[in-house]
Amino acid sequence: MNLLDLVIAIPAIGFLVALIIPRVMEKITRLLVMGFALLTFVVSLGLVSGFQSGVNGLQFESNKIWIANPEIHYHVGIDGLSLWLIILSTFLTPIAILLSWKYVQHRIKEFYAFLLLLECGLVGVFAAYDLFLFYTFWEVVLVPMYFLIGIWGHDRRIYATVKFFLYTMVGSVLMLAAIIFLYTQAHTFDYAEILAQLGSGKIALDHGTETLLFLAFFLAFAIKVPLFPLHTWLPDAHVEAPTAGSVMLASVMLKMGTYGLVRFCLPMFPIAAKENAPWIVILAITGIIVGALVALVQPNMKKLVAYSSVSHLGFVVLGIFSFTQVGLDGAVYQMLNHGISTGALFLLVGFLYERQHSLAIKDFGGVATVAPWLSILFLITTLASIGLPTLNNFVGEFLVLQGAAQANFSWAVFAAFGVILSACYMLWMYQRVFFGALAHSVKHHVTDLSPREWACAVPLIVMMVWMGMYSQSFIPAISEANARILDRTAKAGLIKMTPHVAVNAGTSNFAPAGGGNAHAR
Amino acid sequence: MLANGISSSFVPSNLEMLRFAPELILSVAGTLLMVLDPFFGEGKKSPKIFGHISIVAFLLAIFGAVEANTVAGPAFSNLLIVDGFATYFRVLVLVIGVFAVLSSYLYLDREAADTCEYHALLLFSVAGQCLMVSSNDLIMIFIGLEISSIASYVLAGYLRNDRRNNESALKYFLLGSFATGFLLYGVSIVYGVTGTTKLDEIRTFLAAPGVPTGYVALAAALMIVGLGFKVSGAPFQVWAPDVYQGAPAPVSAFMATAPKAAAFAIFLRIFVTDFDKIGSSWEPLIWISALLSMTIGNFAALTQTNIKRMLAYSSIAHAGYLLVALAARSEIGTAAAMFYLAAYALMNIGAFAVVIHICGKGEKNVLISDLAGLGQKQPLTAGLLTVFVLSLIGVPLTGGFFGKFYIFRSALESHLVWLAILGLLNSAVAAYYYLRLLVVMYMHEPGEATESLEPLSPGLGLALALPAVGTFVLGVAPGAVLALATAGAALTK
Amino acid sequence: MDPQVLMQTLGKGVPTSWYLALSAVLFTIGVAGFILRRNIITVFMCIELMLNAVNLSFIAFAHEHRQVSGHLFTFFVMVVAAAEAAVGLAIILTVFKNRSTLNIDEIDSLKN
Amino acid sequence: MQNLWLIPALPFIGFLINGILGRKLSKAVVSAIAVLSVVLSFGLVVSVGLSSGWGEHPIHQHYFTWIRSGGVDIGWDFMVDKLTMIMLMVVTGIGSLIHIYATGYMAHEEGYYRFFAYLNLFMFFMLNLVLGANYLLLFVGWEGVGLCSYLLIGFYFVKKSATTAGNKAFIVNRIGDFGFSLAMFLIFITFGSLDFGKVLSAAPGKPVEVLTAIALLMLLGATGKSAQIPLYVWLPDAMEGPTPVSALIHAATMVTAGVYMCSRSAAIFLKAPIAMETVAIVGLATAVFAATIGLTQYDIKKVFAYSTVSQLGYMFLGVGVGAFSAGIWHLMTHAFFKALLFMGAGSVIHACGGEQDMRKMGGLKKYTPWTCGVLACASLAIAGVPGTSGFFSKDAILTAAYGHAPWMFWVGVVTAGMTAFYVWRAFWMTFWGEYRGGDAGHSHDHGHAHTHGHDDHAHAHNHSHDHDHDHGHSHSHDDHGHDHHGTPHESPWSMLAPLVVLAFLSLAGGFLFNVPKFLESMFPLHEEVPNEEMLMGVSIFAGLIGIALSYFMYVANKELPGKIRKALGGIYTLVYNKYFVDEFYDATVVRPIIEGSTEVLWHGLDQGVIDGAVNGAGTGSRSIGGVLKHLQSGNIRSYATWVVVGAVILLITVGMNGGLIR
Amino acid sequence: MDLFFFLLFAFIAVACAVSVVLQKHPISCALSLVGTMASLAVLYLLLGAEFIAMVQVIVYAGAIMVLFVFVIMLLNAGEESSKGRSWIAKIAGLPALAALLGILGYAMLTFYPMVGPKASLVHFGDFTGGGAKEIGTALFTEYLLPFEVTSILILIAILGAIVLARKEID
Repeated sequence: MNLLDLVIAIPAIGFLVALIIPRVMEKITRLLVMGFALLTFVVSLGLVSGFQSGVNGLQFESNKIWIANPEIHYHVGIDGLSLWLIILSTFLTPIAILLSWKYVQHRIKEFYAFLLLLECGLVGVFAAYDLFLFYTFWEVVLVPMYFLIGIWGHDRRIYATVKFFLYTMVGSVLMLAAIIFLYTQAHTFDYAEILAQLGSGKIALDHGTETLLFLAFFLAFAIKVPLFPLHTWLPDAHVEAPTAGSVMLASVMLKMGTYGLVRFCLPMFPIAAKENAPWIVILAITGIIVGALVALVQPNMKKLVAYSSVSHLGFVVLGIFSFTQVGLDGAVYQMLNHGISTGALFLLVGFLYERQHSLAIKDFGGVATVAPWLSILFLITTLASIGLPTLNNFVGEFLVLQGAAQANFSWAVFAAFGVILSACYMLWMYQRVFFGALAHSVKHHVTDLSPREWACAVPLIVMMVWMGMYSQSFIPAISEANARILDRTAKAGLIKMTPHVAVNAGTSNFAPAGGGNAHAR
Repeated sequence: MLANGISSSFVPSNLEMLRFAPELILSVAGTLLMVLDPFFGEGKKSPKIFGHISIVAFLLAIFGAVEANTVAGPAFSNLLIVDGFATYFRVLVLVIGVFAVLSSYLYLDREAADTCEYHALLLFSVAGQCLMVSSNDLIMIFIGLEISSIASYVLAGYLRNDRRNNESALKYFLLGSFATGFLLYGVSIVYGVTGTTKLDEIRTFLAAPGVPTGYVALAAALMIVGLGFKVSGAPFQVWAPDVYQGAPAPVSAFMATAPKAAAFAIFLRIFVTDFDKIGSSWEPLIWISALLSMTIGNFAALTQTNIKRMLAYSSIAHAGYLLVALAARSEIGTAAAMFYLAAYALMNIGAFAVVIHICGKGEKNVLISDLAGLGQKQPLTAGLLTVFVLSLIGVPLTGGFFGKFYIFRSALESHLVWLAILGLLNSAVAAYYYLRLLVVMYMHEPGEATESLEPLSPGLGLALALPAVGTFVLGVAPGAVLALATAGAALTK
Repeated sequence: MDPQVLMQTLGKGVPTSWYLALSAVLFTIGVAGFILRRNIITVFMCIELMLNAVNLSFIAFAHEHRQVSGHLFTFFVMVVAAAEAAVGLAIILTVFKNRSTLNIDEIDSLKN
Repeated sequence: MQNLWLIPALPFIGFLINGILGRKLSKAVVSAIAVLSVVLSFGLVVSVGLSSGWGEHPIHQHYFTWIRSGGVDIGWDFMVDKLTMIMLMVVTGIGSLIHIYATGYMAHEEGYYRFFAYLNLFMFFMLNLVLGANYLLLFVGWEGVGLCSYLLIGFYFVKKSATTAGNKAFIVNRIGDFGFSLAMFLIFITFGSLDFGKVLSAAPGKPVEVLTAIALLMLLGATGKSAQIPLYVWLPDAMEGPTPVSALIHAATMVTAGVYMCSRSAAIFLKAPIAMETVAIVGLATAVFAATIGLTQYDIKKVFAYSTVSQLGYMFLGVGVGAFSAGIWHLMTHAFFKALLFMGAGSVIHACGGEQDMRKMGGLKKYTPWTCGVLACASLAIAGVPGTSGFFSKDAILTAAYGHAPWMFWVGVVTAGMTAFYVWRAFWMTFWGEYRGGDAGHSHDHGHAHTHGHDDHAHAHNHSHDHDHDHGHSHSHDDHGHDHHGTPHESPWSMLAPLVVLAFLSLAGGFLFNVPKFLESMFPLHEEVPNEEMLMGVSIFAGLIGIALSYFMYVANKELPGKIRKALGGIYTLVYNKYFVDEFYDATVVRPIIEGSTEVLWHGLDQGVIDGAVNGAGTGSRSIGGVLKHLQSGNIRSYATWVVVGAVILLITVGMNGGLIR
Repeated sequence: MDLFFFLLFAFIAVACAVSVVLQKHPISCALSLVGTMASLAVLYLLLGAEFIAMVQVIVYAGAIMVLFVFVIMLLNAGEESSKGRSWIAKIAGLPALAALLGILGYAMLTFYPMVGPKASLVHFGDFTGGGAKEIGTALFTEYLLPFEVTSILILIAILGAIVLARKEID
């Protein structure tokens, strides 16, 4: 049992323990669950320290037969792509637990049990190297989130949670079909093996089949991302979810989709991915702009942040389908960034909710007067979210846009509008909530941060600065993994990849708007 | 006649008796119950002793079935065949029998019904199913089917003063007999073409060249009517919702599982082996039937408010999934169907057990809304139901998921791509109404039904817990059952 | 088909197919009765008619194959029919006791 | 070796200390930390200057790799050359003075520590901007100063107008940054690097179209930051911030970043003549345009704000005509006199207890002689009176413009005249005549201030959608003057001392710092223009005319302005209301976006179409279910019929498939 | 001769069967059904199924139908009411029945060739394997199992009838 197995197992054990604990022992439940989450985090840090760069292939690999026939393996392992997403999951879970300390007052043990189950599933998704196992974790994640929203959510929680479940379900069953189909071709679920067979031509997919398979996977992931126009479950789910649910949903769960795109869609179906990239990019850009514009006019803070996620994740998809090293690195980095900054936004919005019991922007005003520190942390988070340099999102957005520009300059032009708009909606919200004359109810209800809340928020703020100022802690591992993925897409014969773009991309192939350069086909 | 040295003599050999052991044990036990009735039946209205005896009988029969499998082979002039396939299904229906008994204690007690006859009928019905699944002869199959069915007819109307029970029994009986007529006609045509009703001989006959396949196809069509009815596959599913809704809840649970499993066993045994030669003629029909069953079952279930009726529709949908496996016409498909039936049986029994738990005397609380707040009042019951619901939806780590996976895998292996896709999409639709159960249980405030709910009785508790464990085992470590199914599927040819 | 040849043949015996066709006709009439009649007992009798039709085909096939097994099937079908009759009529009795009607169309409280 | 990173790091440390602990520290400590950090930074700059021969020997330092991915390799690199040196001196020098000034000006403010924390943070980013050795670091500073600008404009966050102005500044700047970032992407695609060294040395070899595109996109960025047409609109509103902020950020340093960027990228611009022409025209247009507006404003800070916009236009004109060093020179001198103007205005406002409307001032020279004196120096400088710093730099630009295209010169001269006019108009209105403010009048109740003192035109039109709800546009923005007592009073020495220094620089700056000469190695001097003396004379004359005219109208003949106003009628209204540009943007951009997003995108597309489809699928499924369940009529005969129908279909199909029926 | 008997009893069988469907009163139906069964018994004889013909008369036409008549009498069932309707049975019923008859009839008529050397004909006395002895032998050797199992079936029938039809004990 290596470290990675432990990281998956500890939350699972914690889940069972939390289920067993008698209902009355609330405090012990909380502490115990927190202990499990922290332990998981600490153990997961071992993954970072033990991670070696320059290794081609999986690390912390663990491969055991789970079911003999059809041969399904418990095959987990990480590369640079998974590493940070796993850390993100283990990092945020303790925060989610801590932030619910007061928020959740009924059915406590179930709540925490579900959080741990969620963590287990998330880590599993990012670590699974067997398609069946991947799908298992993928679906397992759905269940705790369904309950988290449905039981501890707000008024329209049932509508939201059912919508969330069904939306995702529709996508995932198609993915399941594609997975099974691949199995019937490859006679294995092992991802590496399937890739090898695809690469060597042992599985020869004709063009239509590859496209269909790609679309099946893509749809599942696109719903999860969520890519415009499949996003309408997200605002509902976010608004209705309890804070911890929103945080986990926005920060990690959405990344399952983008992770899937990078991990599976690109390497397995490079030709289809490349061929379908143009319209996917158009959707991504539409999502960036529409998401931002809709966020602009939201009267509800959580909904605003939710729509901003639609916009932000459009960047990620754009980066992925730019098929450039820069864009892909940026996309993956942006996944982490979004996890941190949007997670923090939901966290802070949750703090406001706990005070005022409202999420409507109009119910606030002048919060900065009574809760300066809360305002400052919120401001930093806001700034991170709108991509201020030296904070994390900037790095990701810059790389994504740079990558997009390399692929097709007009993509970057349109996508960059999102950057303008993000400032509009975030700052406008910030102004209305924190600035202005002190509203009466705010004066009576809103107080500054408690130590517990500090403890929740500060790690996120620290990460924002760290990731914004020293991306080299993270990007090299990501780059390596992405390079391998791009290598596959390049080998698929359609894409000419030159990692050192345009250094020699001399003089004649420039067309400012839309014509693209050497990298756009 | 001389295979394995068994003569067609008047006196069956011990070996033959051993291969017939489960049916024998059940029949003896059933008779024993009736003999004992006068001794225990008086005084107490619904003594539990008969249930206990039944369980012992079922367990003995399971033991017998497993033992019989160690000496697998034909018996009674080749009318009976004990192989992995038969044993798998025998054990399955016997296990279902155990759960049916377990979930009946409370119900019968509550309704102050006679227990002796109930359990005797249950034993006989299962005996008939055991007979069906281990038959190697169409006429044996027919007799087994009738034993199973007639007992079920009676069970469906067991509470004879209950109007719903009456109607349920009448519908089941009339339509069942009607469909049996078709089945029988099919059998007769098969007999006409081949001159035999023994499955292996039919197989041999059909394998030869120059067979008038048209008539075989005709026979197959007629048998699909009969068997399709029994498995409640569209368009022969019409009876199922009414009957399941009207019958006593434990009987519904039983009917939705055991006879269905047995009928599917027959379906598989006959069609995948004997009629495989003319598979191209019936496969499209099964394809359509599968799709129709899934669609009708799932969509009609969307608007149901009665849990039993909803589960009935859901069972139609599940029959659709199973028909997908049949349409695959392969060993894998057979194994998939076998596995799925096991998973389906467990989750369905579990779900019905919860219905039995909450329905109250006279089944007055059978609406979905009656589950309101169960998650708060009885978290354990709710948790167990959650397991079943998740399995019915097809969430990984449950038997339902793995079964579904296996079925659609077989479909894709057989290039039924669109059927698989439509089926999977259907399962997403299904999620909607299953989720309603969870929504009501966990996200609504407790209602009248749950407020006054008594704690889980031991029998029902077992009938909930064991299937839940089973559902998990099938989802997490399906290897053993899968191996049995695969081995069983291999033996049918 | 040449009528003359047919007449010649008919002199030797009745074509088995005719027996079979008769069974088909009876079967269909049974089905028709099931669908069209409203009295439950009559409907049940129509089922018996269907079984009889099947029996006829069994016997005809047995004759063709010169086998006794077909007769045995018929025998078993009869036993089954008898058993069904007993149970079926008992069910009809209970229904009548509770609803005081034998009209099949009035037994439709379980629906949708 | 000098550690360049210390230069921005010192203010940053100041920011951290003040920002985190400031609330608990006394004002003295806070100001000590803030001022000291900047002054030390200034000292470091000087020492760096001394050791590097004032940029003669460029320094380039690499600290760590910031972003590396694919071909992108961005280091956290600082660089000092002559251009940087000038900027560093201006930023830290003026910055130090303004910090000192602010300790006095803000002495009675709530959130004192917050103000200085922001100010220090601004210094950090601004220094980063000028020190950065690649475009991305420049961009870091660029965005960072924008952030600080946002924070400081909205310093009085309780006031809606302030925070709105802050948002406006940030968002309009973002539009510019949009261009800048696209320029960066294009630069990277073209050059494979963002380092100044690599890019600029390779620029001459690249195709003109690309360079033009890059340059134009950069210009878009510059118009945002440096408040040029069409993105200048934020700067006048930015006067909502405390006056030291206006002086430091919105006059002396940040707004000149665009000029710096263009000059830095001279290698690219020089190869893109179309872009150069555009720069020149944008600059010139802005200069004229803003100057006309400046003629009519009554808010003293607004006047200087438009003046800033106008002067920035000058700088762009200089850059556009290729006189980069002249532009930079003007940048420097402008920093002196405009900072002085603002700080002087601040002093005036301070004196008048927060009043900003010049119509309620007047005759202040007897109350605030020092302020009057230093403002006179600044006004002379901006009017381009010979010998003052403004004269030299403006003249250099105009001469170069003449060399480029004579009409530009003439337009520039007219603008210069207008500039002289409105600055002196402000001067006369403030210091000459009688004091018009009520003795015990204006409390800081804004509503009160709102009710009097505006002439009919002031609110003939509601300004922007936000402003009209709470505050008028043109009065007390600083919640200032808690020590207010009836009559105006001179400011404390902490405020006056920096003014005096700047006054000196405004007057003598032209002699002291000959920027074109200094930068000759980077930007070759322009060839001589014929008739240079004549041109110089014309521009001097224009300035003097302006001053004289203003004296005539606002001192000698006070009825005249009113008459002219009436005579001009509509034109005056148009100009007074800043050509309704805000309203135009509001109607064509802001409202359509808000309403379109609400109605079309949110309610229409998102909730209507997409969610409608999703929910419709749900309802559809349920209605399908509703239909299907009615097949289940409960009637046994119907059921049997279904069975028969099914059987028939089966029989026919299977029969056909099986070969029974052919 | 064969032809005559066949046609005669086939006609009676069909006529009685049609009568079962058309008669309004259950008793008439039952009697018609007896008629069908009796004529089928004759046809069985023609087909060489002596034993079955006998059983048909005794068990089927005799015992089972008596049971029917008994129940009809017990319930005092009169002419069926015409309340209620089945929409689908009306619309789809007749076409479906026609199609069913068509396809089954066609299939059955063509099942064996009627003419030619391979013609399959029924001639009374061709096959005599349907006597009691043959049946008895088969029942107790090859078909022992179903024979024994039918006892369970009958047991269930009895049990079921008791469960459903007996009077309440209390």
